[in-house]
Formats: sequence, structure tokens, C-alpha cells
Amino acid sequence: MLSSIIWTPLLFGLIGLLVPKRFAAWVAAFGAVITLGLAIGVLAGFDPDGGMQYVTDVTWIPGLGVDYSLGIDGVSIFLVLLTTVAWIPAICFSAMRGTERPALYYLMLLAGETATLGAFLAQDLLLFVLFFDLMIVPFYFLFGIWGRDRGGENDPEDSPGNGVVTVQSATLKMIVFTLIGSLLMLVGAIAAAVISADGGELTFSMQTIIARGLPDGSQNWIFWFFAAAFLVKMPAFPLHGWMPDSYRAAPLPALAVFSAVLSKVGAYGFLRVVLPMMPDAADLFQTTMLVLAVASILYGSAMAFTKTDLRLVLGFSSVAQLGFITAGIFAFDVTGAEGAVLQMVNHGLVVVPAFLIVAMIAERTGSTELGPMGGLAKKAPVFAVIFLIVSMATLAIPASANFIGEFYILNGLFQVDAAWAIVASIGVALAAFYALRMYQLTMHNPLPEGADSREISLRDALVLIPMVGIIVVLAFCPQLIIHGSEPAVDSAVAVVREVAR
Amino acid sequence: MNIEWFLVLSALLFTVGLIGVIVRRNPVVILLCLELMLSAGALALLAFSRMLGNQDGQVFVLIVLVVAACEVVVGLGLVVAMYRRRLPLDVDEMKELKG
Amino acid sequence: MEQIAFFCGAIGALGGAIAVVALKNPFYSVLALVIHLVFLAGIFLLLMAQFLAAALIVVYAGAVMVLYVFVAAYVGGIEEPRWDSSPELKLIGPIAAIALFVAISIAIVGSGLSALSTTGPDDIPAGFGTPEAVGHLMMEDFLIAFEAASILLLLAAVAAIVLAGRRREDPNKLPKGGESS
Amino acid sequence: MTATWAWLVLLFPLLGSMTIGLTFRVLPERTAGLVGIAAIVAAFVCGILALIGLQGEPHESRHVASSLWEYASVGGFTIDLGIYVDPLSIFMVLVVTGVSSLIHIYSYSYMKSDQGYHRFFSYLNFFVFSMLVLVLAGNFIMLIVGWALVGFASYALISYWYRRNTATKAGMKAFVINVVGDIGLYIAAILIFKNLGSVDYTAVFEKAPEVFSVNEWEIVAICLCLLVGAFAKSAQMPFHTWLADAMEGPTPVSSLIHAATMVTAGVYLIARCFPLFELAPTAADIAAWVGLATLLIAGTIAIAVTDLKRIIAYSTMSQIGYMFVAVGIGGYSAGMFHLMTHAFFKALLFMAAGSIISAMANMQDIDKMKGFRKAMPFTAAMLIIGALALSGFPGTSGWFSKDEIIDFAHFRGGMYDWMWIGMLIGAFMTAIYSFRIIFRILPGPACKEAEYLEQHGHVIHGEPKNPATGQLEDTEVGYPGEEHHIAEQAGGMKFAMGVLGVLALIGGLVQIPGVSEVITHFLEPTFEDSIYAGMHPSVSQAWTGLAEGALISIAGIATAWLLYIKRPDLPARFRSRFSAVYTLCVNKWYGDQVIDFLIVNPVKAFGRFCNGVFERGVINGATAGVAGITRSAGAAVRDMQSGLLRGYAVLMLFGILAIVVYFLIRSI
Repeated sequence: MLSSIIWTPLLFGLIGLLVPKRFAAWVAAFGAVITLGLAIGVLAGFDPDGGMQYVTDVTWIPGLGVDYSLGIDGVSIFLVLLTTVAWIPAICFSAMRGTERPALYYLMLLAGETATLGAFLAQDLLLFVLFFDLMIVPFYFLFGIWGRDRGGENDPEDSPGNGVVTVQSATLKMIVFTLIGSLLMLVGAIAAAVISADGGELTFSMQTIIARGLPDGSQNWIFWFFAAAFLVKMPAFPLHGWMPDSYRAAPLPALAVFSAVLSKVGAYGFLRVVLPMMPDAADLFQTTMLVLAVASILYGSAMAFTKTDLRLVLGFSSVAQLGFITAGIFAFDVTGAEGAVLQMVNHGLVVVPAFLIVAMIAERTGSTELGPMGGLAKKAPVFAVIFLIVSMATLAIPASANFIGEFYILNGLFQVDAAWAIVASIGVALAAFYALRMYQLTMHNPLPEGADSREISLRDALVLIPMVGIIVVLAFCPQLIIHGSEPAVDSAVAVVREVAR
Repeated sequence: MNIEWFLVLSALLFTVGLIGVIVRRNPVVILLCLELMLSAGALALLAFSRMLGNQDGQVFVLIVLVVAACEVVVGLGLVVAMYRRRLPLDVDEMKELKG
Repeated sequence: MEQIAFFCGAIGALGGAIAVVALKNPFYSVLALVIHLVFLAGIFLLLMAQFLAAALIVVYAGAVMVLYVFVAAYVGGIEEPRWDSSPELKLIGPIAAIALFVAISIAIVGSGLSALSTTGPDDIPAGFGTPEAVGHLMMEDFLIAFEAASILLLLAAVAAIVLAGRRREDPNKLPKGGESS
Repeated sequence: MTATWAWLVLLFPLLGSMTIGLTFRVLPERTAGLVGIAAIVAAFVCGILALIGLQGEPHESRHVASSLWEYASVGGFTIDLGIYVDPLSIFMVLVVTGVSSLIHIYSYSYMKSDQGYHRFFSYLNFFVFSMLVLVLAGNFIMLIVGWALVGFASYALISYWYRRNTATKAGMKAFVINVVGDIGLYIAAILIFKNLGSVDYTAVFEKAPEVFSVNEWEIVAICLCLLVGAFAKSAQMPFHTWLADAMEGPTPVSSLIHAATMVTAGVYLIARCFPLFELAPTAADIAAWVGLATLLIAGTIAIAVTDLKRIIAYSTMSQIGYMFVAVGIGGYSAGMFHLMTHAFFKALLFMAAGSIISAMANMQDIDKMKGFRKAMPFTAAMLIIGALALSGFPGTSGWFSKDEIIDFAHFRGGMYDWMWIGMLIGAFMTAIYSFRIIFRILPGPACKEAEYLEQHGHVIHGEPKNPATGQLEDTEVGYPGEEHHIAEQAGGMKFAMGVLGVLALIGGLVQIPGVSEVITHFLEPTFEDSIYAGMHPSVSQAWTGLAEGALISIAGIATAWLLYIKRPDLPARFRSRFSAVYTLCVNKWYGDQVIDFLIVNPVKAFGRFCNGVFERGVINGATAGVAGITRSAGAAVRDMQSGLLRGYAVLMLFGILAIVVYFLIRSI
């Protein structure tokens, strides 16, 4: 069952190579919908208190103790759902506009989905590392082939102060950063397996490694090897150096899923691998991680309200939000961690429509620069309202599920020390400022010359409205997610709490 | 007769061939020097074979000869092809493989 | 007696080798290699490898060298150009090669291989190195290697034909280097 | 049953907002307005039904908690989607829905020619819904939800004319300051949960006295955090700067949000959380002192500025200050009473001001207004009633309510006597600035707009200008354009003003000391556990207080008459004599500048530092460093890949040499 979820997207991507070009997009969309259907099927049979479910365990490389081992629990199921949901609008959005070399484009998108789902479902450490690394490959091509050079004198769509970014340099930075992180993580994974085996039978099964435990001293360095990979992927301050260039150069639909889902794999990794496997180290480095998280919140927010490119505003707001998520996880409090999980899903759900809206705004004003924008709301009230809802969810206005997530995170932080919560809550106020600024500078204020304020088309609305609908439904009932994930989150955090005590 | 002498001779021949490969630029001569190095290797193999009283080494040498023959055939084919295309017969001029 | 034979063979083989490297004209180099091979075959005999000595003479000095001669004659005795793209190699290469020789020699003569410094067993079985014995080995123990070698030869032959074979001349398809010389 | 009615109170405005919002393409404009009005009136009716239900209960069980479903629950931190109905919340519901109904009716006419009619009513209904969530919330999280939604709705309404840069800026300011207040509530809720294990009102108020001793630092911290929220929402110092800017919104918005409902939320919060504040008297005192400071400072500003709506806005701040003092010192029913009467007369004042502003073609400067008495007799009458009530003229509603607060402070005695004196000074100023409006606008020779109205029967055509900057407006998004011919002819406006006028006049009669203490009795079940429950001045003391208030009020009105009618040269002379004080007041005590200096500029500087220095220098430097190392390593390797065959041979040779040497060394 889980295997079919993982491989269905890739399968449809390959089918897309065979059919005529004009159908490739719809084959891809169909594949994404089927995947979502499968994920919902899993959800239907899911028992929140059942621990790891739908377990698949096939020996893969017997000599190394590597298994093709999959499983789903309360944390991963919602991230899987997020993934399968997020890909549909991205694909549909691209399908309605057409791309160059469509078959390859959708193959890459769907391969990205396969790898991401694999990372969420893998229960074998090496398999996890493998999928984690594989994720970046299709996005490297997506950014590299369908991305665009930005800045410079020949680019009227960019303000001169932003500097020049070529696709090559952007993707190179991304790859170098991610690969350094990934390689460290690979080393960490091998070390974890070897050290935990302690001369016995080598295995990469996460559960076995957790059960065997790692000695204190080893935990400390293995922790950082994993943390490096996850923090780069998020990206967290100060390892976000690759992010601005990539975000500026990337094609927006691909960027939407990249920012919405791939960043969550890092946070998920903390919850799935780092906390249970290295509880002592996690406890030891709690303060360090919280400092990084809070720095991400403040720095990301500050950058988000300074930047004038919508892509970067959203990019840095993600840095801040991921800071919240990290902080929630490293509060080692069940409310904090649950808030983090809720926030992962919420943030993903918000970012996808946000980036697609940015793409639509760019179609109307010709760029993603905030400077020459404004006044779009007049002829596009529906569009404005959709954007308003998304912006409000981004800034986690109370009554949105994002608020519950953020609130629980703050509560978790407060249990560590009030100071953390108070400093982190500055980020809430800053979020109000940058999210509203983003909305206002695009939709309100006078309409500039040459901008084409027109209502969202019906097809685009059909892409966005389901996403907005999910946001609204979750706003009324965040308990849907909390109920399903609480036991799993609790068990992940309990390990560390046990150690801390 | 001590086996060391054969081995030292083999090393000497190998060195001479190696120097030839590095110093000369005519592909034909380089191929010749490669032959030298191979024969030096063959000599060493035979010496060990003799020392251990085991004929396996001789079979190895035979295979080495076959491989050398193949290499000669392909190498000379290349030389002829270069000549046909009026390329200079100088390995330094063949730098298309540059990184 | 054996020593005298060895030294004669060694001096001949070494002289041939040096001549191969030193002679400017490739044609002469080929001839020098033939001389080298003949002396080498003699040394092979000393090591009780009669079959291989014969094969060396017949296949190598006979067949392969003829190929060399033909090619050398075909392409002509070209003098190497004066201009050297990396003269430093002329210095570094030999020095490094000699260093390698010294290292290997130390390994052979010094303590590294002292356990091996022996003349070998005296009770060599009769027929050591004869075609019969080698043939048996090849057909029994090393059959796969033998077949692989034969396939390799076949491939090499095909490759040589493809490489050197005359094809339709298409001046436009000449690589750039062809025009630049 | 009470709970069901209360839920319906919430449901109708939400439904109204959704209906208008979703059907804006098909619904005719007037119908949208009617739907909006109907929704609020229905909510008001449900509120009354809930009230009847509640009054049917015995005295001690007049509180109902009801929950729809579990909103979120993690690790024992359970949040219900719940409401809490008791006399206090029903009181607020009635004030909010009642005044809102009238404002909706007013807007129905006032916004007639506006392009965004649907949007306006959708927002307005949503605002009322949010406010009702706030007052009906059954736990602190729902309170935060309502709190923040009110902030959001306020933002939407302030920047309703969104092509005005000033309006969008003002909206942003209001929203961000409100969010800061929200954060105060977040922290408070977290602290409450940490100490009491629940965020439900009932549980919290029951447990708080057991857990906390009086003035324990944690309960003080909780109350201070609550106060941050209250100050931000109620525009008290130092969070007051957004309120005046919020006048960028259409006048009904100013009337609804910035007079009758939203800004009173802070008062309601303190009254609602009185069990906590009574455990933390320090915090309650801080609330009262801040209220006092605000009421004095806002009074001085209101005397100095000339923008009609801003004068009323500052008077709102000042009156909210009174309420803060009231609930801070334990006079809950007095505070709530003043909240109600203030809602009446302040909404009335804003409506009358809106009427005049539309007659002035959107000019708001009172220096340019004159002689509207004849041109707009009805509006003039309403304005006078509002001003009388505001200044506490004997017999009006404001007289009873304000003086009850002032009197209560005097009754508490001790340091509260200082508050008493301060509030008396404030009352004097209130009378001056209220009648400053009247005396500047109504009497005298008519200005050209008033004259035009008098002669032609409809208001003058004006260029649509931004009153703040004087720039021409982009009328496309609904800035009231040339056809904006309302003023006092419109029936809806007249009706709303008339009702409010009556209420402002006679609303005080429900609470005459010794005669009809309706409010006190009605709210008794809520506040019966209060330590101040039995404390109130005797009837004679109360009447003494009322007499003092009447004197002060009349003195203030007389002073205003002296300054603006009898000796109109006096204000200018005062201005030049005390130019420093005048500059301070007219610049609003430099509140904006101080906040800019202390908070906004440092944050912006931080942003610039991050963007300009840190990101560019450190992050990009490090990134470039990583890329540079990679690239130079690549370049080094590339140089080896010379394509030179013999070079490769030498490299191989070195490799072999290295291996041989390695083994040689190892063998030694």
C-alpha cells in the first residue's frame, strides 16, 4: 500500500513520456490525484493509537542490513497527505499554462513527489537518507532547466538593487549546500548503524537502532551530522545562504511544492530520527538549537519585511516559520511538538497557494517585485479575498489553524523558559507586519501604470479554492490533525523527556 | 641463479619503457614503449612462476601477450586513423579531452 | 654458465629497450624492439618458459612487429616537432620513473622481499613450461580467461577495422584539430 | 435554551457576512445592505431572547457555558469551541448588537454612493461577528480569536478605501499594534494554563483564588499581559497611536469600531477577568493609572487638534480612560454603565460628524466649518445632544455614568483621591472640547458649503480629496464621489441618529442613584464574588458627586463659550503664550514619534542591518566562500585535466610511486 503511494507518481511521470506531449500534463495531474486517493485510503484505515502501521519490510541489501522498510504513523501520515495535496495544484497550475518540454517537466515534478513521499515513509535509516538525497535531484533539474536568470540590466522585471542571479550559480549553491548536508548525514547514518550494532549484526532499521541506543559520546557528533542536513534543507539561519538565489531563479509552481513540502522533511527528520535516536545529544544541545530556531524566527522575519521581491518575502517568511517549527520540536514538550507538526501541515498548505498567487500576480504586473505593484484588488475582488485569507493564515491570525500551531509552540517554549516564548512571540508581531505588507503592496494602494488588474480566471480559482477550503476547514477544526498525530508525537518527545529527567 | 636479478631487470625495463612513454610524443613510439613495459611485467611474472614452481604465471603471461596484441591492434588502428585525417602524429596535440 | 647467459640476455634486452626510447626514427625504434624481444626470449628460456619464448618470437617479433613496421612505414618516419607543450615533463617524468625504479629495487633487494630471494625449487617437474603443460592449464584451469582473451582479440580486430577502415570522406565532419595543424 | 440563542447571536452576523461576501456579484446593492441590517437586528433579537432566558434562571445560576466541539487538545491543554453567557456578556452583546444595528442602518444610507457597498457590509457584519465572539468567548483562546478577528476586521474597515496610501498605512498600524496586544494575551493564556491547568473561564476563575495569593508575581504577570492586550485594543497609552489614524476609515466605521464596540473590549476584558485582577491589585492599579493618564493626555490633545473626527477619536480615548479607571478600581458596574452610555453618545457624535463631513465634501477641518445650525438643524440638534451627554450635562446619560465613576474613586479614597481630582480635571476638559466642536461648527455666518446646502437642498459638489494629504483621490474603489448627496436628508441616517439621540439623552435614567439601579442589579450575578461587591457610595454621597459633576460640566461649557463665542481671540492668544504646550498637544504629545524612535526605527534598522550588512556580508560571504572553495578546488583539478596524455601518465606514475612507497614504509 505504502509502496504504491510512493511509486505511483513516478509511474505516471514515466507514462507521461510515452503519451503525446499535450497529454503529459493531464497524465501527471491524474497521477497526482490517484496518489492523493491512495493517501486518503491509508488515512481511512489509520488508527491514531496504532503506532507504526502499514509496515512493509523487504530485505534489500542483506550484507549491509539495509531493508526496504516503510511505515506510517501519526506524524508522517499528515505530511504524506500534505505532499499529495500540495502537488496537485502545482501540477494543475503548470498544466493550464503549458511549459517547455512538458513530458520531462512533469516527470521531474512527479519524481520529486516520489522521493519526498519516500522520505516521509522510510523506516530504514539508509533508505531515508537515499530518498532525502533523491529529492534534490529532480528539483535541481526543475530549477536549472525551467528556471530563469534574474537581475541585471537586461531584466526589466527585477529591481536593480537585487543583484544578478544566474540559474547556474543558484542551482550550484543549492546543490553544494544540500550535498554537504546530505553527505554528513550519510556519514552520520552509517556511524549510527555501525556504532549501535556494536559488533553485532549490522542493521539500518530505525527502530532497531533506537532500541539498541547509541552511546553518549557518539550521539553528540552524529547529532550535528544529521542536524546539518536538516537545517540546510529547512533552511534555518545561518545555513540559508543558498535559499535567496534559488528562490529567485526557480519556476514558481515547482518552488511552491519545494518550499511547502521539502522544507518540512528537515523538521520531520528531527522528529523522526534525531529525537528518538539521539535523545541525550538532543537534550544536551537543546539550548543551541533553540537559539538557532529563535534566530531563524527573528532573522527571517526581519528579512521578510525588508525584501522587495515577493519570492524572497515568502522565502524568508518560511525561514521564520520553520524557526517556529524547530523551536516547537526542541521544546521537548508535547504541546510544542504537536504545534510544530500542526504548523508543518499548515505552513505547507499556506505556501502552495501563496506561491501560485505570486505567479498570478506576476502575470498581471509583469514581475514579482513589490515596488511597482499595487491596487490589484479593484478588478479582482475574488483574487484579493483568496490572497487575503492566505496572508492571514500566513501570519497565523487567531482562528486559523496556524494560530493553534503557533500557540502550542509558544506554550511548549514557555515550559522551557518564558524568555524563549517572549522572544519568539516578537516573530508573531513581525509576521503580522510582513504578511500584511505583502498583501497591501500588491492588492491595495494605487494601481500603477501598465499593470493589468484582472480577476482570477475560473480555472485558476479551481486550483486555489480547494487549498483555501482546506485552510478554512482546518481553521474550524485543527483537532482533526491533532487527534491523529498526538500519540506519535508524544512518543517521539517522551524519549527525550525521559532522558532530560 | 637468484630470482632477484630477473626482477631487477624487469624493473629496469619497466622504467625505461615508462620514461619512453612520458618523454616521447610519437604515438607509434609510445605504443612501442608500452610493449616494453608489458614485456617487463611478463618477465616478472615468469620469474615468480619459476621461483614458485608453478606454471600459472606462464598462462598469465600468455594472456598478457594476447592483451598486448589487442592493444597494439587498436593503438595502431588509431594511429592510422589519425594519419588518415591528417592529424599531426603527436600526442600533445590531441588535447580535446581537456576538462 | 647460466649467469653469463643471463647477463648477455639482460644487456641485449636493456640495450634494445634503451634504443627503442632513444632513437628518433620510429622505424628504427621498431627494429630495436625486435632485438629487445629476441634477447628477452632468451631470458625466458632461462626461466624454463620454452613455450612462451617461442610464442614471443613467433607472435611478437614475427607478427606484431611486422604490423608495426608496416604502420611506421605507412605513416612515415616523422621527426618529432621541436616545440614541446610541457617541457617540464621531460624532467619530472624520468626522475619520477627512476624514483619508482629505486623504490621497487629496494623492495626487491632490500628486506621487503628477502623471504622471496631464492632460486626456486630444484625439483621442477618435467615438462615445466612446455606447450603441453601450458595447454593443459589453459584448457582446464583458465578456460574462462582463455575464452575472454579470444573474445577480446576478436573485438580488437573489429575495432581496428572500424578505426582504420576507409570511410566516405566528409570534409565538413572533420574535427577541428584536423584543420588547425 | 439561553446557550442556543447565544450561538444564534454569533451565527447571524457570520451568515450575513458570508452571504453578502459570496453573492456580491448577484445581490443588488440595497439588498446587500438590508441583509446586513437584518443579520445584526436578528442577532440583537436573539440577544434579547438570551437575556430573557437568562433572567428566567435563579439569581445564582445566571451563567451558562456551552461548547460546540473540541477545538484542539494536546497534552491536557484543551481548547473548546465554547461560549460563556452571563449578565456581563449579555450586556455587552446587547450594547454591541444594538448600537451596531443602528450603525448599519446609518451606513445603509451613508454609503449609498460608494462603489464597495457589498464589501462594506460584509466587513461590517464580520466585524460585529468578531466582536460577539470576543464578548461571548467561553475561554481565553476563544477570547484571543475574537480579539484578533476584531483587529483584522478593524484593519479591513480602516483601509476600506484601499487606494488611499494614508488609509492602508493606518490600517497596517492598527493591525500591528493590535497584534502586539494579541501577543500579550497569548502569553497571559499560556501563563494561566501553566498555573491553573485550564483556560476555561469557569475553571480559571474558580481555581485562581486557591492557587494564587494576592499580588503573587505570577498573577501580576498574567494581569499585566492581559493589560497589554487591553491597552492595545482600547487605545490606551502607550498603544494609543493607532486610534486617531484609524479615522481614515469611513465615518460609520469610526462610529462603530472606534467608539462603541472595539475599543471597549479592553474594559470588558478587565471586567471579565475581575477575579484575576482582584488577586493582583497592583496590576489593577496600573490599569487605573494608565487610564487616568490616557484620559488627561487625550483630553489635552482633543482641545488642540482641528480635525473633526480626530477630536472625537481623542475624546473616545479619554472616555475609555474613564472606564479603565472604573474597572481598575473595582467599579465594574459603573464602568460598564459608562461603556453603554458612551456607546450611545459617541456613536451619535460620529454620525452627526459624518453628516457634516459629507456636507463639507469630505473636509474634516473644523476651522473651515461654520454656521451649520440653519443648514442642518437635525444634525445640529443631534450634535448638541451628543456634546451635552459627553460633557456630562445634568440629566443626560453621560452625567450619570461618568460621575458614578468619579464618585467611586472619591469613595475609595486614599491614593484614589488623586484619581478623583484627575478625573474632575478630565471632565472639565471634556466639556471644553465637546463644546468647542459645537461652538466652532454651528453658530455664526454660514461657510460656503453650509450656504450651498441651505440654498440648494443638497450638498456641494466637491473634488474627492484625501482629507489628510489634500491629494486628489482615486474614486474607482469607492471613495464617496460627486453623487454623494446625502447629509441629513437620508432616512436611515436620521433614524439612527434619532434613536441614539434619545438614548443619549435618557439612557442614564436606568441608573439613578437610589432610584433605579438597573445596571448594577443586572450585573450583580457576575460580580457578586467580587471583593468590591458590597462597596458603593451611599445615595447621598452619589448625589453629591453628581452635583459636583454638574458644576464641572457647566463650568466647562461656560469656558468653551467664553473661549469660542465671547472672546474668539483668546484661543489664539493662549496659543502664542503657551506655544510649547500647544505644540506638544497638537502633535499628540509626540506619541507617534516616541514609538517610532523606540520601536519602529530599531526594528527597521534591524531589518536593514540584516538585509544590508549581515545577509550581504556574512551569509552571502560564507555562501560565496563555500562556492569559491568548491570552484577553486574544481579549477585546480581541471588544470590537471590538461588533456595531455603524457601528463596523465606522469600522474599515474606518481600514484604508483605513492603506493609503492607506502607499502615500503609499512613493511619496515
